[in-house]
Amino acid sequence: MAEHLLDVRNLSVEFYTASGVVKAVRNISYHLDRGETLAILGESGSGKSVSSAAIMNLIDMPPGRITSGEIFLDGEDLLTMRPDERREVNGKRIAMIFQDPLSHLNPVYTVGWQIREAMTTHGLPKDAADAQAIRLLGRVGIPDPQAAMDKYPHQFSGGQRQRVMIAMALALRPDLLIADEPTTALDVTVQADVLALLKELQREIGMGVLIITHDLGVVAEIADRVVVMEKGALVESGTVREVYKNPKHPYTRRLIAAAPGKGVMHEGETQGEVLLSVRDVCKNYGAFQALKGVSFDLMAGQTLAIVGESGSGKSTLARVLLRLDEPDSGQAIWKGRDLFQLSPREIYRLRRDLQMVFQDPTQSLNPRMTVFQLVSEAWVIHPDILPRAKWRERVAELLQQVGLSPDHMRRYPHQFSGGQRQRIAIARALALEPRLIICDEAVSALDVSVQAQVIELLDKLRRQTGISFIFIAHDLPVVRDFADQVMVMQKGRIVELGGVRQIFEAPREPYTQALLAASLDPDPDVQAAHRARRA
Amino acid sequence: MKKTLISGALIAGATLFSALSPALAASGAIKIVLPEEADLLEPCMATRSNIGRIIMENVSETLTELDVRGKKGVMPRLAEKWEQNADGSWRFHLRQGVKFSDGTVFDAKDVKHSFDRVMSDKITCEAKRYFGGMTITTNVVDDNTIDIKTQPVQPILPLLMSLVTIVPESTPMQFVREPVGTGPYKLTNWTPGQQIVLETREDYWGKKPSVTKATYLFRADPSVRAAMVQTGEADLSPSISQLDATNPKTDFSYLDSETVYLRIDHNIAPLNDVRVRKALNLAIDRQAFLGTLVPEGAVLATAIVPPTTLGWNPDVKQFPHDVAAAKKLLAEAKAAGVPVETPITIIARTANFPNVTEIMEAIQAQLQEAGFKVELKFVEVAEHETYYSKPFKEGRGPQLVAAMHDNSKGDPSFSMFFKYASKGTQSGFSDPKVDDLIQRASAAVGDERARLWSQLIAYLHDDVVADVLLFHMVGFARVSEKLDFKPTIATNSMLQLSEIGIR
Amino acid sequence: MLSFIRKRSVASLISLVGLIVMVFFLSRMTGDPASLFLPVEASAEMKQQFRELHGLNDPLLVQFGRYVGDVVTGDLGESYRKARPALDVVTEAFTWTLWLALITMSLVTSAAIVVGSLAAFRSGGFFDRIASMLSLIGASVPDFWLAIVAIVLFSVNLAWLPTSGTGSVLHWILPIGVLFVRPFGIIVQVVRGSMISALSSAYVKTARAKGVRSGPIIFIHALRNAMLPVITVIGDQAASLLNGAVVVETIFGFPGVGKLMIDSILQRDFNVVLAAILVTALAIFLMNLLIDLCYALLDPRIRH
Amino acid sequence: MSLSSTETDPALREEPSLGVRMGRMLLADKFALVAALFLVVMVILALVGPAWLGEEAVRQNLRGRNLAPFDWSRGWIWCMGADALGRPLFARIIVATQNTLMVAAGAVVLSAAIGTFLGLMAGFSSPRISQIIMRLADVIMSFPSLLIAVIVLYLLGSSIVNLMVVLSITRIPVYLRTTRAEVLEIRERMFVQAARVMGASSNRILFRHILPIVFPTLTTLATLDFAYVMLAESALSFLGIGIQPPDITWGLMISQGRQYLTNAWWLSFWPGLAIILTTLSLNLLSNWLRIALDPVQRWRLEMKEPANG
Repeated sequence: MAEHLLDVRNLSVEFYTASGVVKAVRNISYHLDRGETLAILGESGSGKSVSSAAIMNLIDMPPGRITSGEIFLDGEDLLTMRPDERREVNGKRIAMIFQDPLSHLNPVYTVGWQIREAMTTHGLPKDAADAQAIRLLGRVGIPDPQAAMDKYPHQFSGGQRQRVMIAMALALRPDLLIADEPTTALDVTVQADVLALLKELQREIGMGVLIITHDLGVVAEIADRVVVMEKGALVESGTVREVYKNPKHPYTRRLIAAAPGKGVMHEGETQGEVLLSVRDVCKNYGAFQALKGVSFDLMAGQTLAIVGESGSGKSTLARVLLRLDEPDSGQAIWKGRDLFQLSPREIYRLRRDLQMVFQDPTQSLNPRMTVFQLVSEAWVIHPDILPRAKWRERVAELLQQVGLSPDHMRRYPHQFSGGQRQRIAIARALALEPRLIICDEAVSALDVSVQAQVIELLDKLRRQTGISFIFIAHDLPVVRDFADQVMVMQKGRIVELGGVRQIFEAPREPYTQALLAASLDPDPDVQAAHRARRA
Repeated sequence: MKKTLISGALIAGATLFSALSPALAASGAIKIVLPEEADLLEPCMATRSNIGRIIMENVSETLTELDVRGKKGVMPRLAEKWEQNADGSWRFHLRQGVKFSDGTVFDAKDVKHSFDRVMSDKITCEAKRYFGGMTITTNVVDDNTIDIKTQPVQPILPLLMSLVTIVPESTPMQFVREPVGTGPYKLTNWTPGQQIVLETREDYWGKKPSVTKATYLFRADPSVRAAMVQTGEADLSPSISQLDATNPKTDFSYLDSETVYLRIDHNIAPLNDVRVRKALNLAIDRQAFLGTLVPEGAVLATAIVPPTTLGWNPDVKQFPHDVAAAKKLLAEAKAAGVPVETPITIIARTANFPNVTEIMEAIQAQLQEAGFKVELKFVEVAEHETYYSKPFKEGRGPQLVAAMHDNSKGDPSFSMFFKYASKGTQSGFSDPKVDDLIQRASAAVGDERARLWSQLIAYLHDDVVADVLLFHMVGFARVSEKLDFKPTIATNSMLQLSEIGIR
Repeated sequence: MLSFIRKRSVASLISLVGLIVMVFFLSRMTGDPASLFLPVEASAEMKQQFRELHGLNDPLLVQFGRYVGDVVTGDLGESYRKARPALDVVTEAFTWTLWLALITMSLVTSAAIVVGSLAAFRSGGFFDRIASMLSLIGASVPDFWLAIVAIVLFSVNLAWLPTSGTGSVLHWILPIGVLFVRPFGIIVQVVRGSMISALSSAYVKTARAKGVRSGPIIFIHALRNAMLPVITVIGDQAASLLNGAVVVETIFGFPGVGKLMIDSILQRDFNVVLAAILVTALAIFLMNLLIDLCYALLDPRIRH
Repeated sequence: MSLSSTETDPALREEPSLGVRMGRMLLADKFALVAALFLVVMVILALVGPAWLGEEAVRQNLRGRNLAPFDWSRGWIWCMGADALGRPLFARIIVATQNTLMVAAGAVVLSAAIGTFLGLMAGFSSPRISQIIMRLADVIMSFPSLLIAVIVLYLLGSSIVNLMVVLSITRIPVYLRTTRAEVLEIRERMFVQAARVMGASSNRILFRHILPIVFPTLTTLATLDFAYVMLAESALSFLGIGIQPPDITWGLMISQGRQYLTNAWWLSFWPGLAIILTTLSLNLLSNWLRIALDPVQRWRLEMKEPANG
């Protein structure tokens, strides 16, 4: 049997947690060769990152424990190495990049220092390391690498930071690169660039790449082979095409089915009563212009999707409309009154009509309140909605409406999964019986399969109750099956506003087209075609 | 003691030339550790102990001096002799050939200036308090003679002159920090907070002392002071704790002229009743304190002045400890309608004297046993003063103020007026007979004076039952074995370096 | 940066003025310096004369007006008891305190950082347990108790060190040693806590992935990040030392500002109290400014 | 919602109630367990001590002063020896527990309450009010605690309550600054925004949403402060402006026994030990609490199998 670059055999890892021992990874095996890219696909809690942590010796013991298995790198078992030998492997032969480059770069040292350290740790002299670091920064596309050396991580944008991470990882031309969700936090256009860079560098160095992701699109874009993990077990493996076209395991099938952008699009009717009419809203933060004159109309019972990358002003717009921030100028007519002119007393009444669902339910639900308290707080604040005696009944009703069991009332948020938490947040918004709910990236933090469910729920609510939605997202495919109107924003301006079908099928503006092109399609063939077109 | 003295002299003598001549005793530098730093070295403040201990008779001298070691009474110092003139004024004949440390010659004008300074209203000299109620005129007869006239006539003026330090005429009418005097030492270094150094003067008029240089150090903690002498960091600590005084070779106890007593406020019932005051006295087991909370050598007090004072009355006997009698008196008073149930508050000052808390707690317990209702309250120095001195607060309850009074001057007049006269600032009562006796005794001389003071002391103790007198305290000094020094009743307020010998 | 310093200075000036006003009036409500300066037997006239001489008979507002007028011209008044300018008295004492605080805090900081970091690295381990326990005990021992035991042991019984006072380097060892204990205990705890979270942070994971050794991970990667909360606590501890280590100064006869302050408070030597508070408050303000600069130095995110 | 439905929910049974979990976590940490037991004993002694041994604690016996400890012939009450007035130290320590804990707890609670309230205000209200409060904190910080002690005790008289006031004033800035810093961070969190979107008033946000989050930090701080306050009280007694007899606290006992340190060490040793043990227990407990309340660290206490080391 030919020796693989990386060969993970029968690896099992346990963690001690509050509710006993969790088998994070159960008896998994996979291998990877030089020049090859293997993707580990899985949702949160699947254990997809655990094996890579074991390879890098990053598992804290305790609470973690490797109970069985071997990890061979070029035929040498990493798990039986002496600590100093093992340390020599890290950085030199295996390197790693992480999901969130901001927190993974040391905030108090310059990037130059950090890249240099990767080399001097393994014996390179300082000036040689410096020269190499500058070259690397240039190679990964950082403008003015010489000056960048003396900058700190927070002075770069998200995409640049990931490039810095890549430069640092590739400093010693490792044999194996592990990339743990390397593009998850990035804008779609940036994501495409970073993945392209990775591919390029892989060709250049000839290393094996192990990419860990939850995103089928990323797999389709970059990987040769894929292994699918669910709840610590490896459920399927094969080439990317094989797995996508012919998934064998039901979980894989579910995952592929849940990928957004395949349902029926709304027709995007523009008739009906205007619920909210926004005119020329501007908002500045100091010298930074977050909103530069935004105008649109929202019809009752419709869904308006606002799509834009970071810095587009989409979240600022939401905050301004909810009067969490004060606009500098402009109007928002709601029921014949300008929202921006309302007194505090009137705003209090407005809250009943205008609600919001936040991006991250983990953070938007007070961790010290039970579900009952969270949902019923609305009636504490607005006592005239519902008499206290009926609270329990109504909470149960709302929970059922969002697909939860009434039994969940006495639990705390941390006892739920991410998707369930977002349902609680929606139930809370519904408690006030609003006419408009603004969803700010309400599904971005959720797993793909859960995203689909939540969007489905929102759509159902709209149909049943006639609530209008403003749905904010950074990615176009997510809104495809849900929106009536789509508004694309960039740098505080509306780039394009139109019916959903028009935006997806006949985008007029180059930026909209670029956004669509940058979105990764889960189908490897489609994605290959995209790549070909780009090149 | 005498034997060691001689052998000490022998050893010292052997290293020099002759074993017999006392003039050739060893000389050298010593270090003295005191509890409290002098914040000023102002001669006219030298009656305050923390200042006087350093400069009194070392740097600044007085016209007369009280003999505290023998019984010679008032002795000459800068005045060679004195007599009372016909008009009641006093004439002092000054010593000649005396120079101040700044080189100027000492004469009668300096004495006059010193007096003017003390009495001036431009500075507040402490020595002024000894001349309260007197008008003083000084008259320079010639360079070496001065007449001092007081109104009314002051029979103990020569004694009072032991309290007035003489400064040169050039001294300004404000506090000075570098005292100039005629004494055997001059101030050579003062680093505030750290040390004060005195060194001998070449041109001193008197006998050359054996201590050539004295460095004063200041440590608030008594056990640190004791440790310093033990480790050789200091040679003398005039006050250490009784608990640390365990080495008979170095540690001496001495009657230190401090008298501890409970001042009774006679104005408030039930303390206005003599039976109650007697009962208070009878209820306290003074003897039990000796050797326990109060050092063995302390003396039970029958007067506010120590036994070495003029007119001290040996016939006055302290109250016995008799709980039954106390209870009986209380019952009588109660029967007569005296509100003996009213709680009485003992007010004491924290860290006033060693073991003050324990002693007061014990007294409280003893009084309670006799049937008194007693509360105990400890206050800091400023607050204590408001209870101790007039004007007293209106609407106060019955109070006993625990206080300590110091009189090492040999005459009761320094105590009696303040503590017992109707107008005395710390007096808790008003009695015409007491006022009369104080006035007459203050004006009397000789045996008559002693007789009148004796009479007053007996009357206060037995008839008025003015207060609860407790103890004449003893202090403990630790003296390095290389020094020849025995503390006296005056050591608290004055520490003459010339009295210290070196072995 | 300059505007930051200016802003802080204005804010501190406001605090300082508030402090002085409060101390001025409150302290004058607590008793009469005349009866403390003069013996109990002194007559009412003498006390009156003393108050007259020091302007204590005037209405409080007049006294305050005069004080403010003097302070503006740089005169902090004279000590009643010492007949010297209060500022001289205070600066003399404060120099000692400053050195004491400086040396003690440098030693405490370096020792606590090493011990706390090592304890955090193997948190729950043997060294951690021992270090935590000892630092906790250290932090709960009364300092006067420690001081006297130290004197008995090191000066009297072993005769290694002088009991007290100033003069040589040896004289500093016991006071510093005693002052060392409590801040050390506290700072070790903070370093440990801060380091535990720094060591579990993402960038430490990156460093481990780079193959960096434990030493640099602890003392280069984690420590600098962990220092921010530690510096705050160091500042608090240093401030309490600057306010005077009263107990230690009293026992060791160390001529610092703490002893001066308590003596002046008990003697109602108001000018010295005010001057001492002014000087220490200024020092604490400067130190806080220094700490803010340290923040900026340590953390570039604050700098920009 | 009925109780039975709770019991039928399997997920709920996995996650027991907070009390039970805390109990289990306490059992898992032997040090914290011992500390908690010690503190419970102390609290009980504080409650019953004065009634139980109040008389023995003040009965003087000048003939039996400074009796050495471990003299079993005279009865258990003399096991720690006697003080300078011949009173049994064991009884006095137990009787003093009440005052000591009352002063410490009172001062800590008072300063924590005031400091937290001001901190919430400073963190949440307008910059102007925030500035005023922060300047106030600065003033208190640079106000020498001894001067506060002298002023308060002179103006209000020396008593346990006033001592509590003195000690708490000096500690207010600690809570104030900590709370403010936390509030500034928490007020930006999503759930606070969510509450605002629902129309919650500032008071509701402050006391219902922010305060519970700050609370664990404050608890930790308060436990640590407990030791500080006990020692500060002792130092005040040492300087003669703290608690005064006939009231007793451990701090006063230490400072009274100080002069006997070389002849009768037990006078100040036992109360010193009481302070050290109480402090130690509180610290151990607060360390435990910090872990127990932190979801990231909690595994240390909830591991089913003990890890090595």
